[in-house]
Formats: sequence, structure tokens, C-alpha cells
Amino acid sequence: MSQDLNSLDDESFRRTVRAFFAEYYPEELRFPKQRLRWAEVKPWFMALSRKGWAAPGWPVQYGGMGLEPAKLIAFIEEQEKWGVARTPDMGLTMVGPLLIRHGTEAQRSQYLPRILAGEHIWAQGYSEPNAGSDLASLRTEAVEDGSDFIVNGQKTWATLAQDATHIFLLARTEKSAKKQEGISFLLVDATSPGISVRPIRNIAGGEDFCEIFFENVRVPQANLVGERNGGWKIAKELLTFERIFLGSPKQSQYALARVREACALLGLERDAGVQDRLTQLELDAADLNALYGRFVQQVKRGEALGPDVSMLKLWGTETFSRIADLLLDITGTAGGLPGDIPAPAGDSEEAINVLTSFYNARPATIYGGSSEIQRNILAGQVLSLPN
Amino acid sequence: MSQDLNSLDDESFRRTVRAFFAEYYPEELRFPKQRLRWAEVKPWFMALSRKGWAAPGWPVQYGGMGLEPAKLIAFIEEQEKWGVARTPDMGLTMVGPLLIRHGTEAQRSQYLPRILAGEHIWAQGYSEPNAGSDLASLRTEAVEDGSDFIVNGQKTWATLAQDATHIFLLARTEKSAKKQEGISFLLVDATSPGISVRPIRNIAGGEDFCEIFFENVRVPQANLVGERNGGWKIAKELLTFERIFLGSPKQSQYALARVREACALLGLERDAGVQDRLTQLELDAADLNALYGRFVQQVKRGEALGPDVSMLKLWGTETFSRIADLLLDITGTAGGLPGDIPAPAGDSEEAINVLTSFYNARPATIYGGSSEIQRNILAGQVLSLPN
Amino acid sequence: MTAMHADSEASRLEKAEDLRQLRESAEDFASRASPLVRARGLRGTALGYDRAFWDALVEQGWTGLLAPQECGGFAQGFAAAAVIVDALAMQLAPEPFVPAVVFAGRAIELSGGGPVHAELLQDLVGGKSIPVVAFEEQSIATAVDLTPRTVRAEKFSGGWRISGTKFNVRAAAGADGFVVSASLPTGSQSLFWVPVASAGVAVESRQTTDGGDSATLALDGVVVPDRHLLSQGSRAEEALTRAFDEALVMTSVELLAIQRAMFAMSLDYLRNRVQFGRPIGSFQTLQHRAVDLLIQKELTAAALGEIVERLDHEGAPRMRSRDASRAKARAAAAAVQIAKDSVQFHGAIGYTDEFDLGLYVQRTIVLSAWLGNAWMHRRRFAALDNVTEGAQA
Amino acid sequence: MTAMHADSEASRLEKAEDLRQLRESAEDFASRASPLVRARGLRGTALGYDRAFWDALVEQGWTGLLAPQECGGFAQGFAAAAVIVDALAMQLAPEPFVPAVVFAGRAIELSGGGPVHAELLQDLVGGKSIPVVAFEEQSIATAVDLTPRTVRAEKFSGGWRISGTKFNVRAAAGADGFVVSASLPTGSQSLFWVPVASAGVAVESRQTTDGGDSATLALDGVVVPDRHLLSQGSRAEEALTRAFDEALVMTSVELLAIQRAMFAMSLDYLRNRVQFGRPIGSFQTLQHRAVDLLIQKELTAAALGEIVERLDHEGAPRMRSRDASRAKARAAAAAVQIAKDSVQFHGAIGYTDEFDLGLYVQRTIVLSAWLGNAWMHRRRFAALDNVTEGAQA
Repeated sequence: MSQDLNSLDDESFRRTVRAFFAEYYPEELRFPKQRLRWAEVKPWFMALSRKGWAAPGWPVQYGGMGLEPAKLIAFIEEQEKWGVARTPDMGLTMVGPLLIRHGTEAQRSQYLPRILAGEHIWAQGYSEPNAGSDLASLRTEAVEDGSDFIVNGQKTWATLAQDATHIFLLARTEKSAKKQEGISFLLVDATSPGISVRPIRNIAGGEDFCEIFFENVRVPQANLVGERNGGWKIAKELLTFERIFLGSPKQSQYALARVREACALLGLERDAGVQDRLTQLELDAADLNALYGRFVQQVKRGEALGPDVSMLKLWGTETFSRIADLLLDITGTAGGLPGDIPAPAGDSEEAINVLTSFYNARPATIYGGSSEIQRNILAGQVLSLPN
Repeated sequence: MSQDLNSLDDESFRRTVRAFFAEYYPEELRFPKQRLRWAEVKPWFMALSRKGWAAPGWPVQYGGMGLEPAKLIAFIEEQEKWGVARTPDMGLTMVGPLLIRHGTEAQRSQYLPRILAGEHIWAQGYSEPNAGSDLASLRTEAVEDGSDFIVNGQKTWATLAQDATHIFLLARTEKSAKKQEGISFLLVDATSPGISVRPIRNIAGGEDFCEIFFENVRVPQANLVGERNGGWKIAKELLTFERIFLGSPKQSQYALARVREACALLGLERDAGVQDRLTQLELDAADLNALYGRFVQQVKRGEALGPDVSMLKLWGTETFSRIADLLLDITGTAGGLPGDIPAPAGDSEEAINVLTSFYNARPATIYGGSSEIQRNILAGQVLSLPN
Repeated sequence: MTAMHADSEASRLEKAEDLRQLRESAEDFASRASPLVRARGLRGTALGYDRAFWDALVEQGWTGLLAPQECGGFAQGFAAAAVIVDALAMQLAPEPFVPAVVFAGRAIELSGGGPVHAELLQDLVGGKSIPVVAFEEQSIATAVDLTPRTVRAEKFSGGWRISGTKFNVRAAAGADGFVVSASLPTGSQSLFWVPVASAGVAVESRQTTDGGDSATLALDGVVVPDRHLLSQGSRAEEALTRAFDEALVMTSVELLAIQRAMFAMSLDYLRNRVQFGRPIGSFQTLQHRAVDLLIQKELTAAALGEIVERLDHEGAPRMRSRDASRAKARAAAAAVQIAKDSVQFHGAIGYTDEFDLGLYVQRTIVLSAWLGNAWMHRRRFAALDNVTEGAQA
Repeated sequence: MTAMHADSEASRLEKAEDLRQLRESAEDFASRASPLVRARGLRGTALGYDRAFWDALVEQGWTGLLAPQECGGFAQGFAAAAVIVDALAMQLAPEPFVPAVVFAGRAIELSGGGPVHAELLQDLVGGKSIPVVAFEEQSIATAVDLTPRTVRAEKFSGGWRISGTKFNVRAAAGADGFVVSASLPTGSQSLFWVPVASAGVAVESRQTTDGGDSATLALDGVVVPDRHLLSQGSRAEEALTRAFDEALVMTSVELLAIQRAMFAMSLDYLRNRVQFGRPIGSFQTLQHRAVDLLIQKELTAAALGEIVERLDHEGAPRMRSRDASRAKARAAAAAVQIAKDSVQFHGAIGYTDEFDLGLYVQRTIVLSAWLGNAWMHRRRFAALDNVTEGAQA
């Protein structure tokens, strides 16, 4: 069936996809203002799963749609146009591609189908309280014990881990080695005894991130991905890949749409002061989109991404942050109110949400490698500036 | 007579000063767009000198006006309002106060009267081609030879040294010492054999700065100021003092006036995009003025200035630079033209000068300690951030 | 002249010493009686603050700091008020000192010296009543506008009847009454005292991001007696404008205190947090960013230094409004910048609710928007500059 | 479909290979024939450039890169033109390739296919004539405006009589004639060919900051024959707009080349200049600033990548204008930023005329303003976005 999709012309393909969205995607979840939890978005994911559309980018042999790049982009664009929510997608975007590339046959057959079926929801266990920007200084350790590892430690900053059934994590398996060299990549069942997950309330009042505590958690050695002590290379590969994802112009484009709506509701469409700033940001996003396109082409051609992909994450998140600042400015006296604020002078039902963007912009420049880390990477690895 | 001035009330004092300007200051030199050369401004300086007004801030005993702080500020304000040009003032603002504080009696009686008489024009010899931001790494050396030093080396970045009769400079008198510790402060007659001065043409087409070459130049040891090898401390004191001077809001206020004039001539007075930026910059300058006032109060109270004065130079020059950027933006298609550009659609004689501000903003954040150096000083010496 | 000069210098020194003592006792009180955990605990409660703590402020005499002596106050002026505002803000005390004592109190005082004004001020000073001002008429205002248009008052035999809706009334949930601006049938404006218990008053509260309260105040034919007309015409306009400007400056003082607190937390973190084997404060980019924040904080302090001083002197209303907008523009923008960069310095932990930085960030967001944000006040400043004659907005 | 796809892929690869070869030979030629010392020496000369070097460009066939084959050109399109523009800009060659070959040449070509157009293009291709466009009617324009208003042409028995003044005509001193936009008595607009030698033409040159030439062109009852009316009405409007947009994009290509040159000089200096015992490029703040410039340069390159490609395809004029303004907005702002920061990186030496960086800075200033600066083009971009129907500005 995916074969059929690939052979459609662009417009027919988009029409097919839109028709599916119209039929199955819940109207009330269109253009959600916050990240949705698994319980909210599960029915939709299951509809995708039944259709065989859960993993548009995976090869057909592993249950994906195997869409060719242009189709994949069209698929994503149509999702965005329809306002389709993001599902908990660590399994689809990170673990799946990782296992296809580095996993054993056993790992692939154990995990991939369950990701597609919505049975396994994955969370990431990278950061630790004392290993933030300096990720390689992590201390969570996995000590060999028979055919298992015994894992002890604490992870933090794990997105929506309260919904996760599984965790992929980095743990130290060799203490004496140089800090990057003693790290392994493990797959862990979140229901294993000794694991506790605690959502972290954030300053926006949300609970998008969690702490995960590991106390003598048994993890079979079969759950090691790649070489023992070779986890850092895999993690870096994932982080590089993540940066193209985190550098997508989507977040900025979405926020710009919110600013334009606010301008319309607040009568600021002809205010040159506001429009000058907005236009600058629109061009920042347009040129980000062009830069993003270059990296997407690179991926399409099957080339590995280099450290220069950090530019995307940097410019993308900082542009988003500037857009959020503009939104906060132009919503004037309502800036202190979270949630939807009714538009002024309105019989209309229209509302403006100010603070979600502002608060979302804060972690955006921190996680996935802070802006400072990205600039260090670019200065050292791309510009070859001296140490 | 200066006593009389101090006893006047503020308005009478200002009236007296203005009357003098009106009588003696050449009309065609009011509000000059560029720094004037000595030949242009000499007649005016001589008028000041004859009146005994050459050095408003010096104590009466050394031939100054001995104005109390409030009067001194009023004097400066009236100069600015009248558009009085800056004279070559290194002698008045730097060498004079320096000798009053650190000089010998002989040095004072030799140099101070001649500064007041317009006989001696001073230039600064600090920077070298390889000692810019890292000033203490300077290499110009002064080797003892009988009752003289023999000076060899090269100075650069010396403002208007082509007009100077004398040079105060930093030279290395002890090579083996730690780099800050082997430096002495010397007064040098610019007509000494072995000195050559070469104006440096800059990218704006001007020649405000010079290189000075020293080839076996004899300088009497009597021209040493302060302790031998103790020049760094004196230089730092002068630099700190210079920073309050370089951090004056004057430059920004002057540039803002140019922007406002341009807005009027270009019909941009009601353009909210331009006005939003202009207002931001006006507030930046207004708050700079308040901060400047705090340091002026400190000087008035006779307190030494600390490293926090670097804030003034930083904010002052960077604000000026942003104003220059705005001027360049709003003069649109004329941005490539140096000099005065006739205003559009005009029978009027009005003209706009775009590039002078833009080019002047470049060295402003470089000399007197670059913005990077100022931030280092503030981070280390004011915020005590670790090294 | 010389003698006068010496005298005024002596009185200036004396005043400075008084303020120093006030600051010492205020800071001592605030840090003892209002640790951060108190502010944290009050977030999202019904009033958003603690009436018993308000009584303690009354006890200290601070609710009477501005009011004239004939109303039981101490008429100490804004230099003194700023000291209290600063000390309370540093501890994030959520009690509505600026909304009630400054904004509402001054609006009442400046409205006139009649018996009702005196009574209201006595109640404020004595802690019997907490008044707040209700003047905004848009759910989201993008320009400063103090002129009432949609809230109207009409005279009838039994007094005045007021109808309309006010928005963004901060600390309304715990207020005992409202100073309400209303337009009169003559087209001129007025200020009324509207007790919260009046029939037809509906307070619809919602939580601000700092866990405080901001309400929509619906007035549906609310009847008040004649004596509740506090002022009208140009007097009402001037009273509201001046009290608004004074509240702006005092809010800027709060924002400066919060800037200081966030900056101090950041410096502390920069000095102590180790990554890559070094304190992160040794990284030059973070150092330079900290310097830029220092400058913003010092610009705020320098601007407020001259503006607070001028507030205690009679001056042209237009200049006072310019000053006030300038203060808020700098204080709010600098605070938001410091808040954002402080979170960035701290990384993940700075985004967690359990870390105290977030409390300051949340308050920053609320205060920077209240009475108009930096963008709005830059525009007000410019508009006042351009008015060369005639009425001001 | 699959076959077609493969074909177009093959032709795309072939084209890419052609461009690669063109780039190689262009860079080779430019660096050999136009070292920076040549550009330096031509500053402030009468023409601001070297007609003999122009002849060498003719020799290379580059003046004919865009023109149709029937006029002796090669119709290679803008992807190829961009290669030449880039190579010449990198060496700061001051010859008016974009003003003449792109802007004037395309304005003539798009105006029509008559004998006079062919003749003018042949002369351009063959180096006999260097035409430039005169369209600005304000000494300082703050908004992009291509509509002639004050320069008017009137028909009379002997042809047309043109009067009025054009401003900011770049490279006018060496031009053999002008493509002049003029309004007609009917209110519609037109493009005329005005040879420089015509009676009533006065060229008042002044030096731009890069030592080039920009003139005010006064036309005092200049008489031209009927056949010099190149186009009128919507055709004239479209020709001028399209040629203007193409010139904008090619100017952006020049600015990108200059960005690259300045950035490379800066990296070199950062790596080699030692202060405080370390290369200054090891200081983190300078590193991060360099990264921010890298991003600006790459954003320019990415934007131009898609925009130059679209220029060779027919598309909606409004989209082309949006693209062109977007290109200029980014390229100019990024170049000015890189220029300023490069001077800052270099310190004192970066401000001296004898150091080559200044040559690039001066050209940056000129090119960023020519045809409208970043601020103006952001506004044009936004205005085109907002036009949903009807005529565009």
C-alpha cells in the first residue's frame, strides 16, 4: 500500500492523506496549544497504526510506510496544515532508526513491532543533575552481574517519561576510562523493579519533563545497543540527528501564525513598529526554512550530517524565542495571564495565548545541547577556531 | 575672576559663559560634523587661553578656572548647547591632571603653563601594533644612557599626533620583570631627533590616528613621571579616568539629534517602526545619562573611580553604534555616500550626513579598551567571576 | 546662600540616614517574616496573599507611609515607600502594597480632602480595608489609556448608578472595594468608590502566572451614594494619572529588587556550578552575558535613582508621566532579560518549579505586564515627548 | 514519469558540471586579472573602474551571458550569471557588471524585441556600450518605489522630449547611455534609451564610499527619437520591476561573496593574532560571535540557493519580487553585520585604509544601500505579502 502512495503524484498523495486525517483525526485536537499526553493522543495513534501509517519514514521491511523523501515531506506538511498533534515519538524517531542501524536482529524484532503497535512508549535517559551541558560526565552506572547489568543512578529532563513503558539510556560501564569512552547505550523496561519516575513541575506549571531514579535495576546484557563502552558514539549520532529535528522551522512558523492572529485581533496589522519586527522574524523563519532544506537534501542523498547541523538548532530555537518575545510585547497588559485570554472588544470567541510560547522558548535553547554548547561545537568543529 | 564665577548663581553663570561663546566662538565652527584639527580650532583655543578659561577643571593655583563641580558641568553643557568644537585636549584632560597628581614640581612648572598657552599639544603613545587589547605586552623600550633614556619602538592609534608637540608614552624599562611591572611613563618632546609621525588613513577616509616611530630617541630621565617601572599603575589610572570621558552620553545625544533631523527631513516622524527604534535608543541614552551622573557625583565627592566605570564606556559606545545603525537604515538608498547628502524633494538647503556616525562608531568600541576588554574587566573585577 | 546650601546638605544627610535605618528594619522584617517559602505557599490560594501578613504591615506602619497625617499616615514620601517596596519585593511578598497603598491610596488622596477620602485612607492605613483601582477597559490593552469610556456612571435621585466592565484588576479577590474610573454623561471622567459588597458587583478572578489574582470586574447597575464620587473632571483625570505614574515607578522599584535577586542567584550559580571541570562562570560568553545583565540592572537603578527622587517634588505632570514610563520601560525590559538569561544560565534546574528562581521569573512576567509593558511605555514616553501643547492622552 | 525524472536528473547533473567549470574558470580569471590591488587603485578615479578590464570581460563572453542568442548572447540564465558575479565580487572588481549586464541589459531585453533593443543588447554584449538604469527620483529614498513621477516624457513631432532628475545612478560616470523611466502624459510609464551625449543631459557625479561613482542625472528637455521608446505601459512597468528584482538578487550574490571574503579574513586573523599569550580566536566570546556570523552567511547562502534557482523559472511576478526583496534583506543585513564585527575582531588595524578588509567594508556599505537597503526590502516583502489582489506597488 505504501508502494501505491509513492507512485501517486504529489497532489493525489496529499489528497489521500488529508482525507485520512479528516476521517480519523479528532477535531478537538487540531492545533493543540500544548504538547499532548499519550492518553489524549492514543486513539489517533492507534488509527494511524491500524492503517500502517505509524512510521512514515521507516523502511517497509520493518513495518514503515517507506515513503520516499519528497512524499515524506509532503506527509509532514499535510499533518502540519491539518494541525495534527505530535504523538510521543521517541520510539518512532529515535529508537526505531537507531535499532535499524545499530541493533541486533533480536532487538529489532522485539521492539520495532511494538513501537508501531503503540505498545511501547519510549523515553530518553541522557541528562543527569550534574551532567547537563557536560553530558559525558554522567555518573549513572551499569555494573555487570551475570547476564545482566545492575543500573544505579538518576536521570533528569526526560520528556514525558511518566507515559513511557521503556527508557533508552546512557550509563557508565567503565569507570577508569576517559569520560567519553566508558559509556554504554542500554534499553530498559520502565516497569523493572527499582525504577521510579517523578514528573518535574516546571515554571510554566506543566509537567513535560521527569526525573527517573534507578536503584539496583536489572537490565539484561542483551539490551545493550552497539558495542559495550561504545555508547557515546551512538548517542552523538542521535543528538546530531535530533538537531535537525529540533532545528525544524515548524515551531517558529507555528508561533508566527499565533503572532499574526494576535495582530489581527488586537488591531496591530497596520502598526509599522510591530510589523517591522514581525517581518524580520518571518524572514528569519523563511531563511531558516531554506537552510533546513539544505540539510534535508543531505539526508535525502544519504549523506551523514556533520556538526554544522548545530546551526539549525541554534537559529531555529533562538528565532522561536524572539517570536515569543514579540508575542509577549504585543499582548500588553495581558502578559501575566497563562492560558487563553479572550480578545478585547469582542463578541467573538477568539482568544490569545501568550505565555505558552514564552515559556516553551526557555527549555528550547537548553535541551538537546544548549545554545552555548551548539556554538562551541560550531566554533571548534566547523570553524576550527583554536582551543 | 574664577572665584567670581563660582559665586554666581547657575543662570548668571551660564549667561556669562554663553556671552563669551557668542562673542568669540567662530560661527562657522559650530556643531562641526568631524573632529577639528589644531589649525582650525587654534584661534578659539587662544581666545579661551587669553580669558583664562583654557582649563575649567584645573585648580586655580595651576592656572585653571577651579570651577566647582556643578559649575564645571554647566560649563560643559553650555559648550555642547552652543556646538563648541573639541580642541586637542590630551594635555588638558590627561597630562595636566596627571602631573598635578604624580608630577614633580619641575615638571608641573615646565609643562602646565605651556598647555594653557596652547604651546604644547599632547598625543598619547600607548598602543602598539602587537599590543592592542593586551596593552601590557608593549615592546617599545627605554634604555638608560647617562642622564637620558634611549627610546626605540613603534606606537600606533595615537589620536591626531600629527598636530602634537609632545607625546606621553609607555615604554619598557625592565625587560626581565613580569610584563606589567617593567613599564615606565615618559614625557617626550615630539621634535626630538629620531621621531617620525605618520598619519594612518582610515576606512572613512579620515586621518584621525597616527603611527609614531621612535629610533634612538633621547629622553631626559627628568621626564619620567612617577616611579621608574611604575608606569602601568599611572596608565591604568588614566585609562579609568578616560572611561568616564569615553562613556559620556554626549556622543549618543548628538547622534540622536542627527537621527531626529533625518526623520524630519525624510518624513519619518510618524513612522512607528522608526520611532519605536528611536525611542528605545533615546531611553538608552537617557538612562546612560543617569548612570553617567552617578559616576560624576562620585568624582565630585572626590572618590576614586572603580572598575565599574567600564559600564559607561561599554553602554555609551554600543548605544552610539546602534544609533548609527538606525541612521544608516533610515537614509535608505543614500547609505553609500559619504559627506552631506541633500535632503529629498527639497528647495531647502538641508542635508543629512549618514556615514560619519557609522564610521565613527567603529573605533569607538575598539579604542580606550575594546568592548571585550571592558566586559572582561567587569566580569573579573566587579562581578568576581572565576578565571 | 552658602548657609542655605549647608543646611540643605545637612537635611539631606539626615534624610539619607533615616532612609538607611528604614531600609535596615524593612529588610530585617521582610527576610524574617516573609521567607520565600511563604510566597511559594501562597501561590494559587484564594486571595493569592495573606491578610494576616497585611495586618503585620499595618503594624509596622507601612500602610500609612504615604497617607497624610490627618488620616493617620506619616506622609513620608516615595523615597521611603521605595525602601519598603524594595524589601518586600526582594522576598516576593505577594501582598498588594503597590496596588493598594500606592495606586489606590494615592488615587483617593489626590481626588480630594473630603470626609469620605479621609475615611477611606484611615481604613487603608489602619488595615480595615484594602482598596484597589479598576481602570482598564480592554481584556488586552496594547496602549496606555487611562480614559474611561465603556464604564459609565449616571446620576439618579438615590446617588449614582455605574455599569460596565473593568479588566486586569490585580489583587481584586481580596479587595474590600474598588476605585473605579467612569465616564459621566457630560463626557468628563470620574473616580468612584465601589465597595465589593455592593449589589451588582461581580468579581471574576483568574490566576496570574505567579499564582496571584487578576480579575474582571463586572458592574451591573451598581448603586453608590453621592459621597462615593471621589472626584470628577480634570481632578479625577489628574488624580488617576498621577497615582498611575506613581504606581508605575514603585512597580519599577519592585522589578529592580527582583532583578537584583535573580542576578545574585545567577552569579552564585555561575561561581559554583561545575561543568567540564570548571565553574561555568569561568566561561567567557557567560561572563560577558552576566556583564550585559549587570549593565541593565545598573541602568535601571540609575534611572530610578533620579526618578524616585523627582517623584517627591512637585513637577510638571507631563514630565512625571514621562519619567514614570521611562522607569517602567527600563525596569520591565531589563527584568525580563535577566529572567530569561538567568534561566538559561541555570539550564534545566532553572526551568523547574521547585527551584526558587522560577518564583522570581513568574513575578517578573506579571509585574512587567501590569499597568503596561516596556513596549507600551516606550510608546507613551515618545507620545508625551511629541505633545507640545494641548491635552495629553 | 520515471524516465522523465531520470532525464531531468541527468540534465541537472550536466548543468551542475557546466556551472562548476564556469566557476573554476571565472575564479581563475578574476583572481589573476583582478587582484585586490587593482580594485584599490581604481578607487576615486574618474570612472571608478577600468574600461580595458571591461573589454576583457567582453572577451570572456560574460557581457553576453544573459542576452539572447540573436543579439550575440548566450542566454545562460542567472545560475550562470551568479557564478560570474560571485567571482568578480570576491575580488572587488569595480566594473558595473550588475548595473549594466543585469539591470540595464535585462530592462532592455524585457522591454521588447525590436531593432533598437537588439542593437543595444549587441552593443552591450560586444562591449561597445555600457548602459545603466536611471529610475530613482529622490536623493534619499526610504521606500522602494519604481514608478516615475517627476521625470516626464512628451511626444512631439521630432520624437520625445524628456525632462526631470534622476538620483543615485550608480556607475553613471562611465556609462554610454541610460535606460530612463519616465511618466507619459497618459499617466502610464515608459522606458527610454537616452545616450549620454544627448543635448540636455548633465551627469553630476559624486564618489561613493568605496571610491565608485554615483550620479545625479539631470535631463533638461532631452530629445530622443521615437525608436528610443523601449517600452511603455504595463510592459515598461513589468520590465523595470523584473530587471530590478533580478539586479537585487545578483547584488545579493555579490554581497554573499563579500561576506565570505570578510569572514575568511576574520577567521584567519582570529586563528593567528596573539594577545595575552593566546590566539584571540581561542576566546569564547569571539568564537561565539564568529559562529553568529557563520549562521548569517549560511542563511544568506541558503536563501540565495533557492532564490537564484527560481529566478531562472517563470513564476508569478509578485513572488519574484518577494524573493528578491527577501534576498537583499538578508544579504545586506548579514554583510553589514559581518563587516562591523570583522572590524571589531581586527581592532585598530581593521579600521585602517591600508588593510584590505576596509575595501570589503566600503563595498558592503555601497551595495547594501544600492537599490534599497535591508530595512526597505523587509518592508517591500511585507507589503507584497499583504497585497491579496489588484495592482502591486
